[in-house]
Amino acid sequence: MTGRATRTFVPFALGFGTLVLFTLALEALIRAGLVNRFIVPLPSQIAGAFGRVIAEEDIPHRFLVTARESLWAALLLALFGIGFGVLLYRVRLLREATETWVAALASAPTVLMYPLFLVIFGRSETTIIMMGFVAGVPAVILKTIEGLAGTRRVLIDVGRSFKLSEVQLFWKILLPAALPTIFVGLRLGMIFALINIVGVEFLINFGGLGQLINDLAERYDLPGTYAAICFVILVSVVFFFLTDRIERWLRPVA
Amino acid sequence: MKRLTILVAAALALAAPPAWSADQLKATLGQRGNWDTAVIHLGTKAGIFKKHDLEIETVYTSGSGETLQPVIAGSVDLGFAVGTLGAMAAYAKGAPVRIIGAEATGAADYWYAKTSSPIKTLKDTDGHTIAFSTNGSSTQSIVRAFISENKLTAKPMSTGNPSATLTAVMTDQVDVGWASPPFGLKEIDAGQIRVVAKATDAAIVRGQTIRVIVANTDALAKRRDVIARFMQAYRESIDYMYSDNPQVIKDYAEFVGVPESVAKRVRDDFFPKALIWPDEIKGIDTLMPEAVTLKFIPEPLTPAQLSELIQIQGKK
Amino acid sequence: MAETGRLIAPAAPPIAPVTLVRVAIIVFVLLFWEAIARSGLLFRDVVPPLTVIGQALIALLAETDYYRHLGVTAGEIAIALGVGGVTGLAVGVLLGGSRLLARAFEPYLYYLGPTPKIIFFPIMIMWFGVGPGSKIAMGVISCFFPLALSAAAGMRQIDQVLIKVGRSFRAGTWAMVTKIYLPAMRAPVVNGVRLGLGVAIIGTLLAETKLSNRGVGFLIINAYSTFNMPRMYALLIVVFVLSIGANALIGRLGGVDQIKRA
Amino acid sequence: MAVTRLADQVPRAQSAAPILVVDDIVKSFETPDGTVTAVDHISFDVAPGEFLAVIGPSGCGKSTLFNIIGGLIEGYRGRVAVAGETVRGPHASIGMVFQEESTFPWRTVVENVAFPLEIAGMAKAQRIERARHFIDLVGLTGFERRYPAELSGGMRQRVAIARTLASEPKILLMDEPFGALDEQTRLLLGDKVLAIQHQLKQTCLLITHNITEAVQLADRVLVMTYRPGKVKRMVAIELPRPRSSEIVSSDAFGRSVAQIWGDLREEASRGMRDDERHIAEHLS
Repeated sequence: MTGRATRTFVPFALGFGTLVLFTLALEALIRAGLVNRFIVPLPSQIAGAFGRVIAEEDIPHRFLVTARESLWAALLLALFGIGFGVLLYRVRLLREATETWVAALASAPTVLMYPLFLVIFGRSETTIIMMGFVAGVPAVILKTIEGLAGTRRVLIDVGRSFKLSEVQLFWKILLPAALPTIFVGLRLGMIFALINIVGVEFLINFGGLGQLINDLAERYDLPGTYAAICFVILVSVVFFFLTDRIERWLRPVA
Repeated sequence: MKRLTILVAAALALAAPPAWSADQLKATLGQRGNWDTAVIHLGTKAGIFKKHDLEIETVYTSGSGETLQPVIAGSVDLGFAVGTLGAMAAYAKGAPVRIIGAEATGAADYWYAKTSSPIKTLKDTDGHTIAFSTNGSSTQSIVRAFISENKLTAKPMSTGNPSATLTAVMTDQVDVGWASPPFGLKEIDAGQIRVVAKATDAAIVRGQTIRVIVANTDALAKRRDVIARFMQAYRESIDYMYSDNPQVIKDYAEFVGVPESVAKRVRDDFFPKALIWPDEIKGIDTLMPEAVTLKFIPEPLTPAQLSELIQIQGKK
Repeated sequence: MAETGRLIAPAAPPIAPVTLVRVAIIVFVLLFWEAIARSGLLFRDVVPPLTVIGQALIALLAETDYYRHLGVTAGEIAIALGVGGVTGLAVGVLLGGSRLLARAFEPYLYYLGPTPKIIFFPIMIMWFGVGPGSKIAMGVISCFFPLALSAAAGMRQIDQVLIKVGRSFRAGTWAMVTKIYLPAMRAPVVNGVRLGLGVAIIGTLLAETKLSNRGVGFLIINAYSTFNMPRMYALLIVVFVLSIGANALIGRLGGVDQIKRA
Repeated sequence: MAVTRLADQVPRAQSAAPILVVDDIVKSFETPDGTVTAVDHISFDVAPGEFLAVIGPSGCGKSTLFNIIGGLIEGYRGRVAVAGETVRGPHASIGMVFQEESTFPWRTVVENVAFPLEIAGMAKAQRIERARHFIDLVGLTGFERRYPAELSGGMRQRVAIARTLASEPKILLMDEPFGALDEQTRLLLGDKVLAIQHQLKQTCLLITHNITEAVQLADRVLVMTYRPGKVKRMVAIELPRPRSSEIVSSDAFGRSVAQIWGDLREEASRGMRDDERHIAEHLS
């Protein structure tokens, strides 16, 4: 009992302690004039700016906007990503023809297409959602294929021995077996999508949290800018926790 | 190792063009291609800065914030086309920046609609949407001035830069778009769009210095004479830009990639010389309350603060 | 239309079905684009016909200036990948080697990993100036995270028995690192480098679009802000082709014996 | 062959001093369910040139014993000594062959086998020559340039054995080296090991749960009890040498197998009962 407690507590204390120490050191360095305070504001100022930014800049609303965009992107990713993955898995020819393309697309700097999306979808949430979707969809497709193709042969044979139809085989055996891998892909895709969503908000100065950073930087509100950056990091922390939990829940007990 | 360094240095020294000891200045500029931000480019082409023993390195940015930040950090000496409000905000927070001249007094921006649209003048915009770039930008102030001065019921809408705005207009996402010449002149000539209003139609804008030239305080203190000399060359460049010399139009047309006729129109129709003349910061009395409303500064700057912030350089 | 006819014709009997499908998809996408361009559904200047884009592409490739910009960007990315790669690998090995350090610090890497790095650009400008320094810094912070995380994961995934083999032959620390840990981690590390390259390209190019006077990102944003859409598409096509190519090359270099090892 | 072997200098008389002494080893582990004693007061000797097999049911602490003798685990009571020298950490005189797939997938066969020589700092040309010798010994000549992924499981295990032999250990310590292989391959590889042992006069210690394998190869078989692992019996295998896998069908072979199975059956049943109790506890 106590052994387990110390095992989780010591690393946490070390990590968090280092973070606190780093923050304190930064505060000291800035106060001593060794770091330009017009470049990096005092951590205490940033902490102070949180309340102001939340109250004055309508953080809850902006958070909701970014969350809404992410949700839409996630929906599209799940629908089209898994859909395409299944399609490519089923139609072998199509898969052979396009799998390397999809993999290549995963490594291409799609975010640079933002002007193209701007001109097609306008400066709207649709652009942001689509940018997120395009950035994330290759990962989902690839992992879906990987998950389905990685289903152990014997499980499929078991299904066949029980005389399952193709449709039953898919829903009862293939999909459940592939689900953990598919979810890994979904999570990966969502990470890429989230990066692009906030990034594009920042780039085109539109939407939720990304725009806020731009706005505050434009007004030269440094503590506010950093506070907003902290909010974005907070969003990724929340996202990380949520998906990590779901992933653990889906993963078969080893 | 040391010997190698010396060798390399020697080789570089030999390879470099005959060293002439010009004073160097670094500058960030917003909006590459605008007539007002082309002063340094055109002046350099005409050899005006070289004549003053100056060498200017320019870096283009995508917005006022990015122009200002390197100046504050001291990684460049000068910043051009920084929003006046942004400069005030930075100063009010204690950042090491000073305004050393006006970059644009009044604005050359114009508003347009599709040719097929019924909107012909500002009066027709009631109940329609009208574009500005982003929150806190000068285009937003101008649109607000349009609406209040003409008692319009038009709805302002943020559409981003001229490219995004043009697309929005052409695909009917917004009724009236904004642009800054030479952007859109080609479309006007092609009969796709027509001008509805110019920024100067708003009385308040005519007398406002909306964008300024800033300098890093440190650079200003240490190299005051160089910066003063620079501003001198800057003024000479502007004089040259409005001279009869056809070369300037040729250079500008090449710089922006437009026909010379368009380049000439940009200067003659949209940019009176007074617009880019740097000697005076105007309209502080109307800009100050706006800066407070838009949360750039918590309270108006005092006259003492203003005289510290605004230090016009090299004025005769 | 005539062009597409020519493309299909030779693909009749002797060509593999996979190639046929690929050609069909390409033709479909091109036709789809052309149809949109001609239909006027979208603003014509935004979706220019293929011939116009093709001309812009040829014009771009004939420009000597373009190669200078390309060189600047490639140099920035290479340095970013080098710096980010070495630091990422070092941090990854440290985290992978120590359970305590991993539990203490790895969560923070996971939190910062999905954060869009472009939001740090204002800080990078202030720290590293307006020149290539700030773009390289963007590239470095972009590729550091995937590299560190995949190196750490790779280190932990090493088959324990291989480490036992090394110990049973009494290999020293240096021999263990160079002869067992690093070779055993090669696949995940190469994968991390590929991921890292992708995000380093994005970070660097985005930074160039924000603030610069040279580089491909600068060319892209310049084409966009002057509404020169065909040129912008030409630039995007080149960037896509080059980054996909570079990625494939790294994969190839990293996996010479991959097929044999499979 | 220019290769000389340390083993040649060791007299092969059974009466000679034991080369390996395992003296009263006790090892316990902390688990969530409390302290579990894996190895309980185990002692035995191995004479030079002898082939000893240790057999026991799953969960009797065989692998723990293997790791202790190999010097990979610390924190136990008792003493392991090789040629009179106490083992503290991996010892040069003990060469280990692991149960799991342990060839380096990024090295070719010859590079794998040369690995211990490389670690010892031998010059490249020389170590390649030696490696070839041992590759030849395990019958893989012609496969030097292949990668493990291009070989069958049995061939990979031969590579692992050759690699360990290349380090010229006084004792070859093997942990179920053929555990992942099919029965036929297992028997034939057993022949190979017998031939090598005969040729090199190699002292061997084999850990296994396979009775056929133990009887086929060993001079003596040590039977361990199920949890905690103690010495249940030491059985001498009175089969003539040199042997081959054909011996499997002989009566003498069958008698030895039956004798060991009699002991082992009891222990394995206890293991099974343990599992069933676990299930029952879980259900109640």
